[in-house]
Amino acid sequence: MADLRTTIGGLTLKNPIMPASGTFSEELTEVFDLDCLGALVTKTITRGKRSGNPVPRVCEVNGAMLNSIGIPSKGVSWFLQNTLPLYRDYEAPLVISISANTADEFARFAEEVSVPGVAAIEVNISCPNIEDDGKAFAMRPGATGDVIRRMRSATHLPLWAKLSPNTGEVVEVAQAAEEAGADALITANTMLAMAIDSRTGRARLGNIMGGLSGPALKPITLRMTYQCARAVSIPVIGCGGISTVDDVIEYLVAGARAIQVGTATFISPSTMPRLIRELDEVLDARGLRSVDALIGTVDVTDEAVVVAECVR
Amino acid sequence: MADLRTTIGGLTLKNPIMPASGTFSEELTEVFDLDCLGALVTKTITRGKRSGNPVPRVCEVNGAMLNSIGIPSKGVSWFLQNTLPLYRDYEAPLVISISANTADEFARFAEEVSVPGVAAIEVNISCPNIEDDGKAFAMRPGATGDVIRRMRSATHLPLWAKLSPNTGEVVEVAQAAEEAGADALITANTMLAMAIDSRTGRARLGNIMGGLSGPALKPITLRMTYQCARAVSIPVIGCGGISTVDDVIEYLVAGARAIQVGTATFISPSTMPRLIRELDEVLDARGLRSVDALIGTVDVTDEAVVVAECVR
Amino acid sequence: MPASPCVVPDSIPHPYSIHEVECRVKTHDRVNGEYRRLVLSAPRSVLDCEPGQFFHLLCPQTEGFQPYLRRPMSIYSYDRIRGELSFLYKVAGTGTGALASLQPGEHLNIVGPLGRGFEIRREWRRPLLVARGVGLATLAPLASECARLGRPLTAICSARSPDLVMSTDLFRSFGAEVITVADAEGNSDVGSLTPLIEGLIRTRGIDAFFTCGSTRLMRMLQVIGSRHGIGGQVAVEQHMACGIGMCQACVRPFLRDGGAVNLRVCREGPVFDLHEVL
Amino acid sequence: MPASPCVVPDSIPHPYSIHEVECRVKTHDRVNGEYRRLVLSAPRSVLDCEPGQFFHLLCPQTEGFQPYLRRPMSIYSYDRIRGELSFLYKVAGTGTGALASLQPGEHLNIVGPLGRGFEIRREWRRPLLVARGVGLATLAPLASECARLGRPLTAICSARSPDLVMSTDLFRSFGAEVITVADAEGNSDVGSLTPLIEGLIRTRGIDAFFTCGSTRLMRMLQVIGSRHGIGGQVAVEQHMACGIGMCQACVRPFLRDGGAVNLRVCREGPVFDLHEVL
Ligand SMILES: Cc1cc2nc3c(=O)[nH]c(=O)nc-3n(C[C@H](O)[C@H](O)[C@H](O)COP(=O)(O)OP(=O)(O)OC[C@H]3O[C@@H](n4cnc5c(N)ncnc54)[C@H](O)[C@@H]3O)c2cc1C
Ligand SMILES: Cc1cc2nc3c(=O)[nH]c(=O)nc-3n(C[C@H](O)[C@H](O)[C@H](O)COP(=O)(O)OP(=O)(O)OC[C@H]3O[C@@H](n4cnc5c(N)ncnc54)[C@H](O)[C@@H]3O)c2cc1C
Ligand SMILES: Cc1cc2nc3c(=O)[nH]c(=O)nc-3n(C[C@H](O)[C@H](O)[C@H](O)COP(=O)(O)O)c2cc1C
Ligand SMILES: Cc1cc2nc3c(=O)[nH]c(=O)nc-3n(C[C@H](O)[C@H](O)[C@H](O)COP(=O)(O)O)c2cc1C
Ligand code: FES
Ligand code: FES
Repeated sequence: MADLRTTIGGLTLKNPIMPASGTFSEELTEVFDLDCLGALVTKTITRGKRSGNPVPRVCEVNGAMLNSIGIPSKGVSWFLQNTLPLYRDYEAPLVISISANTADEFARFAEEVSVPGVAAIEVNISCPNIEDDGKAFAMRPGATGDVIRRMRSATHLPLWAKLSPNTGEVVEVAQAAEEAGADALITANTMLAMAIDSRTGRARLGNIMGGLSGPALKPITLRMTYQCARAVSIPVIGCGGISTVDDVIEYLVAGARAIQVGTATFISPSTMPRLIRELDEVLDARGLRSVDALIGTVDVTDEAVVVAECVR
Repeated sequence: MADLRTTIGGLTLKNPIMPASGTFSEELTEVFDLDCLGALVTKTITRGKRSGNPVPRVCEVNGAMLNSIGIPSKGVSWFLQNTLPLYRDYEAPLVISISANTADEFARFAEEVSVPGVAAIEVNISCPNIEDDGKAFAMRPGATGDVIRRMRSATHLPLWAKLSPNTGEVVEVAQAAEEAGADALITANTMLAMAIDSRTGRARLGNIMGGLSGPALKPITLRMTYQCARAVSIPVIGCGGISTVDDVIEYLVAGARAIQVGTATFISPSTMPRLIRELDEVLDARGLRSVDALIGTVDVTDEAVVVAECVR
Repeated sequence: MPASPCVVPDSIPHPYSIHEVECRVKTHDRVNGEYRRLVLSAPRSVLDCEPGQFFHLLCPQTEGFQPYLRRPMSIYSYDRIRGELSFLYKVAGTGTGALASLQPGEHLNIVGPLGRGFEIRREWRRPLLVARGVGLATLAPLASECARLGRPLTAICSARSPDLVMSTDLFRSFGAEVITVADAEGNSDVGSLTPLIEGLIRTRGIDAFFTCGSTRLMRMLQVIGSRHGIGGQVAVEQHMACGIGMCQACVRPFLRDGGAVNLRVCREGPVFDLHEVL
Repeated sequence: MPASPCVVPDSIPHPYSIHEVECRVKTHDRVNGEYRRLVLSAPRSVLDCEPGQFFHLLCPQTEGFQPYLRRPMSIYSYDRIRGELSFLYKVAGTGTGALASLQPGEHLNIVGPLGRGFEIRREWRRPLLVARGVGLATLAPLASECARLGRPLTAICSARSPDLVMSTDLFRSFGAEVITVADAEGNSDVGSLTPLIEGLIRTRGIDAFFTCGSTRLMRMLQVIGSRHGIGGQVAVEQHMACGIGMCQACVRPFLRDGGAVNLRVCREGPVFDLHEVL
């Protein structure tokens, strides 16, 4: 049996498998023992109450899905009083995903959720920044650095910044988050997309546009994981389209120190425990003693025939 | 039989189906009569000779592909002397895709290819701008506007700007291209992605990263098509993951005035003529007299149950 | 360190109430032009069901249909002794189109049982079931439960045409008095049904409504119920992703404590109080 | 205005040389542990083939394998009279794994014939074929063509072990003198083959080399060929997307006119001059 432990910032996880925000809740306790997971990650919450987007909130596309759930939230006090206690008896560390409309609000919110029982804060910066024309924080290095910096001085909990695939400046955003004091990065959130019913001509989401997740997203977020793992020295957590143990290995090899499973849990609610077991089996079969032995080992040397330098 | 004609800038196409750059060449004459197409679009050429990227240059991922062909090019004089004459006898308008490293070079190049037989210039601005740290022109509104503006004063041919899904500023880039004098937009080029062989740990492309195309790209480029069609008044040409007539209809409904077929031609070389026939059949079956009757008709009104405004 | 202490093979009974299991198809028949009945051989672990609950089905990948998400389907019947679970469904699109290709002997992956089922309150002695279309599937196990609890039952079954009215024999076998109505016969509209139902309230002493399958009929029962002080329950539908309460895809607004709240159809439902549906 | 004048149904003969057709599987057999032979019933339109050409196969979607791109496969045999086309392939990964599931009676979509085949030059009177592994598949129709043109043929067939050496009977039926070598027998390495081949040059007057399936053997033949002034041809492989020359995926560097040029394996090849492969 291999050593599946991995370290994210100050936190040691017993294995690198955890849920992605918004695709996990306490209801999963009815499927398996949550304590087998490396960590638990909540759906993003906001300080105030929010209702989320109009229905339909999900639809499927070629082997993947779109969602426009939005961030329905019962607010911070409901969360602290009702949700937090549910996780008290689990030893798997609890990561709280939070979102806010301004850097200041993010900081105040971080302070509020820095309570016993919370092991780390995941910063969902894919939400619109009302001080920047509604552009999501994660679109720009400046806005990202700003949010993380203010949060950094408001809490001693580890801060995990969740990046967006919608920006053209992935590496710059990652570096800004690191520099501002983030303890880890998550690559990545969903990609903005759209689906139309060709028969009726109707947008298939009530919100018209929504986020692409599932297998179709993997080549994009795997690329971001590789780019970020090379560009920063804080741990990167891979996320996007993971449903098989091969997917897990590819992310680890690309440089991720842990991974999050999202949509796959909807397709098979027991995906995460299966991946933990299979990862262990693969490591054993390859004679590897630990997950560490895989991380960042991607082979990019070019043994292949290189094409002729000049075309005539 | 419906009227399949569509107008892109000054150019009337006999139907809205044309190939995407880099997925078409004169060899397709051996499969069907190219004159059935709305237009012909060449692989991107550069002025000088280039050899392209190391192999492997392609790989497949979940129902889609990655490529890192690069832009191997035999240069402009070879193109004018050898390739151009091949298309002389086709009535389908010929669109030349070009790329360059600076705005100036783009302009000079546009002038050079403004010769009889060329109906329009497609501007591949997904290539690195050496005057902007190697960021592709299409990543930023400023660089995009600059390129189009200089080209606009160098040629009277219609200019079609091909946008990139890698930018976080799709709408701003689209508007910059329009303002600078582009006659049409293409949404979009491939999305930067990566694949790793989980068994060997090797990057599956010689160039490590490459462009995602095929069905997995569709929800992203369909969204860009919708965003751009609403934001500009020049025609938008949809491109990304089109392989069925439903795909064609979805792009038209989203606001595209024509569409380009890329990877699907690799899977079935007779995809384009099939789509033309099937589009005609669908219009007939729906009692629509022209393609125009579909364009931009997406229904985004919200008949669905709207969720309660407040969550308690 | 044991690597994955949590992975309990499904063959071993475990304390979790939601199960993901592969079931063998026993039979799969057309009921009429539009509906099919799928009977699975199911393990005991998933057969602790209640009428009104549902399963989430991983429809197969076929040449023509490649569904990705699961599809929710009400329990049409469950039988712990025979180890059987069945669904009655209408072929609607990609998922059900793929489902229709399943052959006896093949396997189907299902997750469940899910959601909150019907509750037959003590004070509800003379229930009326009003079902339309596929709503019959959802109400069938409720009829069986009414029979078990010794509640005399009346059922109105509605469809587009008389040949699409299903399961009336099944309902009769549970001792129900069955009234069939059809659009093609002109007796299925609200205008015809309202006096019929108000007549039943008078003659049979109906004191609870259960319905599924038609928003129009639900609204009608809300009106009649308010007028006569009759309560009841309704099973509703909504697009789902996870089916177990995690994703918030399936919310609808409901009236609770005097205000509108969004509730998850997969978790707080699919059965709700008749009068709280907005 | 006719909407799509270009769409010629494939049943009508048309002047295009590359065809996309659905072919019925006639037989599909294991040749040995690793290789399978797939025989298709093919229309006349795709049977104007040359030895060395290939088809691009749309491997089926199965439960376990979902290939997306086509897979290139050399023609193992083509028979215009019987309307037959066959392939000999090794199960390597996703695509060939899916291909292996095809049953007689099922259909396979193929595009071809593609590429440039072997050319048996006038001056090449005593060819030697050197094949390894699946290279045998590619060289088989060439052997048939040599027989037709009355060229006495010698063939060296190499494999890991003697039981994997295939098609020797087929080669013999074309009148070839067949020499089999195998790694397991220690006679397949360059050190053993070089004297064997130089012996054949002396005794049989070999004046041309044809090879496929091993870079190591190709390099060896380039060396021997240079020493003895003997030319020849080689069929090479490369990852492909379009297979018909449009995408530039399949390039490799070749020596032409004293310089290195990138050529497309699918178009300028897959058969190249032995001495131009870099
Ligand atoms: C709790 C519950 C119980 C149900 N019980 C039954 C039943 O017993 N028999 C039966 O025939 N049908 C039932 N339905 C409806 C059934 O789930 C849909 O008909 C089915 O999902 C359609 O899938 P499709 O791929 O064939 O259709 P498509 O139209 O291709 O579906 C596209 C997407 O929309 C979703 N969708 C479409 N219609 C519905 C709907 N009415 N409700 C929820 N999601 C929908 C699908 O799940 C899928 O994700 C039930 C729905 C719910 C929510
Ligand atoms: C012109 C030509 C003729 C060929 N003829 C034969 C033949 O007659 N019999 C035979 O067994 N094999 C032949 N091959 C090799 C055959 O194409 C590969 O074995 C096959 O594509 C592997 O696909 P896969 O999905 O099973 O393997 P995977 O390893 O899963 O393939 C992954 C990807 O790599 C590509 N790939 C992998 N190996 C090769 C290769 N050697 N050449 C080209 N692409 C490759 C695949 O096409 C696919 O796109 C030929 C190749 C070429 C180029
Ligand atoms: C239904 C749904 C809801 C989500 N909600 C959130 C959220 O609240 N906060 C967040 O940071 N990410 C959210 N995500 C994104 C996921 O956490 C994850 O980044 C994304 O789905 C990609 O991973 P996957 O392909 O494994 O699903 C949501 C995704 C889905 C599908
Ligand atoms: C092999 C390959 C080569 C390409 N070459 C070019 C190119 O030279 N110039 C360009 O603008 N786009 C190029 N593209 C992008 C396509 O034109 C198209 O934008 C993209 O593939 C999305 O469409 P699809 O999903 O239909 O393939 C290439 C795509 C592929 C797959
Ligand atoms: S379907 Fe996910 S919460 Fe109901
Ligand atoms: S495979 Fe496309 S050019 Fe050869």
